[in-house]
Amino acid sequence: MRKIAKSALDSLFAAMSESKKVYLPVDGEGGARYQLWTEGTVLSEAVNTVRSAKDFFFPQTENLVEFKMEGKKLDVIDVRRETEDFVIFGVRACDVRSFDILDRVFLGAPVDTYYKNRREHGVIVSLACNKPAETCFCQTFGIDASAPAGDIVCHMTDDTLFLDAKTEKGEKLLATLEGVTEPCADSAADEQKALIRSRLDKLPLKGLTADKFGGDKTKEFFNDPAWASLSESCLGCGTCTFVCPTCQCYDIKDFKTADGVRRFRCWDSCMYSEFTKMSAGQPRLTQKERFRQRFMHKLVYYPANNEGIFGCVGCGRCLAKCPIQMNIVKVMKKLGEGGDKND
Amino acid sequence: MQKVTRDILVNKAKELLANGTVDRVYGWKKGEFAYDVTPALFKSEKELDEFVFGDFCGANVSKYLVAESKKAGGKILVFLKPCDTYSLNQLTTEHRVDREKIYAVGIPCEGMLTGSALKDKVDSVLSVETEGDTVKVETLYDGVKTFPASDLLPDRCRNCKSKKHVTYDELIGEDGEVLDSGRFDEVEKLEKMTPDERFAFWQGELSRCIRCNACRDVCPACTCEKCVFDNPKSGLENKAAADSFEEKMFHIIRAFHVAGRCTDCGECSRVCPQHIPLHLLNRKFIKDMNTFYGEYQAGEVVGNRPPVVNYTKEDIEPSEAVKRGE
Amino acid sequence: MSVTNEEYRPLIVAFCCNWCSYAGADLAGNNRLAYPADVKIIRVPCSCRVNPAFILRAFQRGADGVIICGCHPGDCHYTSGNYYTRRRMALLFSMLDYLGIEKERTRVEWVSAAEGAKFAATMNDFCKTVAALGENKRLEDLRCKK
Amino acid sequence: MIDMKEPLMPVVGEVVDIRLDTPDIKTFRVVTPDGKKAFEHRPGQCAMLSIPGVGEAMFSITSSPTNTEYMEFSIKKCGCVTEWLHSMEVGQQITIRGPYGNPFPVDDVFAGKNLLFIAGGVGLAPLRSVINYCRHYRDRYGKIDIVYGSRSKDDLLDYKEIIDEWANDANVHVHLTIDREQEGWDGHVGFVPNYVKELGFDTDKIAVLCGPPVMIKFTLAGLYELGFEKTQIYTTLELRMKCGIGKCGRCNVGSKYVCKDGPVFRFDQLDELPDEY
Repeated sequence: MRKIAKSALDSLFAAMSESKKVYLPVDGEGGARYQLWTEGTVLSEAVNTVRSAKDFFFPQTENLVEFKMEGKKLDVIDVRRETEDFVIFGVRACDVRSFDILDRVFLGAPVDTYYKNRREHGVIVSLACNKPAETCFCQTFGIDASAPAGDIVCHMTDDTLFLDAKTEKGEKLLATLEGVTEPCADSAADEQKALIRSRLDKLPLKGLTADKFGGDKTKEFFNDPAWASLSESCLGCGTCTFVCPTCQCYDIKDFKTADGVRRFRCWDSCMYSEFTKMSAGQPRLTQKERFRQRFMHKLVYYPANNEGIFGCVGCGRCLAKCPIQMNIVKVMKKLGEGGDKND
Repeated sequence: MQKVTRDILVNKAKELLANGTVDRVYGWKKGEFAYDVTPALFKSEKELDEFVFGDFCGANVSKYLVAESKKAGGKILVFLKPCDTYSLNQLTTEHRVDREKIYAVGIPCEGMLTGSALKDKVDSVLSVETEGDTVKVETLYDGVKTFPASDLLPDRCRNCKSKKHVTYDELIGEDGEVLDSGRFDEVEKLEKMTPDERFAFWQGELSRCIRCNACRDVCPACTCEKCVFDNPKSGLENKAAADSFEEKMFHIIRAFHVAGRCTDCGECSRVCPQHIPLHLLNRKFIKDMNTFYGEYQAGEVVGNRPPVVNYTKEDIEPSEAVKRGE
Repeated sequence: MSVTNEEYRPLIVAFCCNWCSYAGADLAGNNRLAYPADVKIIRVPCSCRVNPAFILRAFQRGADGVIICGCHPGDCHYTSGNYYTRRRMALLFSMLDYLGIEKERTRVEWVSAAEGAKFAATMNDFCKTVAALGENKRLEDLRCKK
Repeated sequence: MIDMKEPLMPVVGEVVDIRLDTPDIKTFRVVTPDGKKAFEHRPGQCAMLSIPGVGEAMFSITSSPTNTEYMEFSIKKCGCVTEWLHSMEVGQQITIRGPYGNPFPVDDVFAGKNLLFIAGGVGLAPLRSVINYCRHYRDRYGKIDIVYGSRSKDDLLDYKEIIDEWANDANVHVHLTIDREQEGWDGHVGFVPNYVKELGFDTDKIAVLCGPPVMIKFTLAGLYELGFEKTQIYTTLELRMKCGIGKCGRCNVGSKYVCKDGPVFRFDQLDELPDEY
């Protein structure tokens, strides 16, 4: 483990930036967002960013391929360029887990090469949450915000940042930072971890459990009468999906450019009415079915295909951002009738 | 803060359900925290146990009436804040709701807090209490913080345009007056900037847009069966903006499409997960229409003709309109 | 004006109403009145057919300036179409200005079928104004640029 | 399992032949610009066809894998992409990617068995591939029955091929039906589900169903009446798709993705899934 004084963070980012682009959460209008570090950029203290970190590997829009057409003839042009190495600094435990969840989708056969390319070039430097918020419920999914995963795991105290490399990628990066950091005992951050754990214990959603859900529960929950009342005020917007670190549905669209056609993919939302619409029909006719799909996917379908791992990381973004304040916590409580605050 | 209490509303709802005036009630349900109440439909007296009312019930439920009033059954009871009544009137004007199916009870409003505006100021909110115009917020890490309500209220409430109910079947409490608000101050501030400054301002704001469509889906004026932005045949369809042009396109066209029909309820800005001050686009149109064509408030009277679908022979020329700022 | 600016030729989209302005353009042609070839005319049944989205679309697709030409107020073939145009465009142009988009890039002119000379003069003037502004950057879509 | 290096990257396909099958169905023959098959597939699998700028859509591959020269797609005109495809001329280049989905288990489960194919309308398109595959390896399968119905004689897909080739094969029995009486038609008249019941098949076979949802529903009931088990009946599903590789998230029925886990399902498998297709 290595450490650096909090007051010297700039030198750390500068040293990282020598070999790679460094992105980190920065405070701005309405919350924190990931930004490229340049001289003078200040790390946000916010517990999380407004948008999740999935953008780095699964951006909101991404060009897939271009076409040139002449008469009846057609050319397919691969316009991809090699991505540069980059560092995402300050990723919270929940978002780090979200990468695993996305990996299982995009890196499962057949591999999504666009995602893979970005994923391989990213080094994840995670940061334990000193002040988890009331909307946080990562513990429900077995995530420990005091000990996130990542290539390098960091803990921040009032005056010091501790860095612990966990992977080969992380060790390589940490080795390049030896000039600005100094070695310290592996137990140096233990006190901070304990403090965070004591805070996690006091969170209002601490007792929420997902035990009732799982891959074999389709029959149990699909026809639950609660879906009707849970979804009745849903506006059918895509806020929850777009701020969600694990939502990965996308659309593929064509755009006629000045000299051809560009095919790109962009985020899509199962909450949108035209998401499954075909010229032949529409399997999810009302918002109830669309709403159900989103939560069934996180709590039942995803675990069914991924050894019981849930598709939610408890980051709390949908709790904070839904226009009508309907969210997965309310859904889990109402459907499961469990997860009492006091257990 | 609110002068009317939950019990008054629940008793009113129970009374109207019992005497058969209405058969369902649009209200709010409690959430996990102080601020996350959800609009919900209540169909029986028993269900009303979950009914809540308080300083976070800011959602304009008028939009739900578009679908709800088309359903079979009796009348729907809604409790409308003064600003919501403008939306209902406008929807009635546009024949989007069946007014006969709605039983509107006007309730006074002292300004509504919103979770997002609150969380801009305070982290990790455990509970919120209001006493008069003071808001006490209990937090996880910073103890109890006290604010004057005006510090936490969103723009739409700080610059409330009217405390008057323009439509209701019944009123709880006293009716208020149309207010002389400073709601165009921000617009004027922008108008006084140079074009470069304005462009930089809007570029910064709109570039944050994630095209979640929350502004559109919550807007009581956006009631098209199929939005042009969802329709592949419109030539405007787009989902996630693939170029910064598309964000501008979406917001300009959306604002234009609701111009003259937008009652300035401010829901668009309330729901924006990216805190884009979308109401400043709508207010620009409202302000321009007022200046060019005379004072007009959408939803004030049922049947009013919005200025965009009207004209006089003496109207200002477009070239003159844009010159005013100089 | 710098040398480069003189070489720069803006792309102008002119929406012309079928009954007056399009005929005005025709007359300009018949009378051999010169106006820049960079003006691309789109004939519309009435100036009020021009949806604000058309104007933004034109900018997206590479226009540097958009002008709408219709019958003089009071002379609309459909009685009142151009009155609506006048209101809509006043509001739209004011909004574009509010967003910081150069107001000189958009214009409405009333050109009758007899005003071939006015049509040519208007286009010459508009082209010159837009040329002075340079390329449309604030409402451009990079995907539509070569 | 599909294993592709670049699953989202299409290749160019050239339409070398267009056949008007019925008033609203055309069959397109597609090869690469150098005249080869774009890729190999198994019976029942699908491919994504697109016209850049118009859109991309999933179609079942109608030709049999045993055809080494080209692929065929029978496509009904019903939406934006299909309309464009219908307006194409020979020589037009389009894009093609695939193959996607799980095929019919022709080499294990079907081997040595009697087979009953039941199709309605354009539902014959996905079955044509497997029927021709089984005809090609005729000795590997038992008796083959084909029940096919459509609105009218003109709406019968591949009519010529059915009459000239399929009906002449040894131990292949073709049963055609049309919905309403029509001049020049001396075959059976009536809906497919009823016809299946009338024909009264033995249960010593595997049934494969494809057609409109109403036909599936009633035919299924008819087959149960005849004593068929769910484990003996296969069908193929269709939902909106974008990626074809189980990632874009819209073609799932419960935890199964039609593009990846389907489109071929056995009815006992469908029973495990929620009713949302």
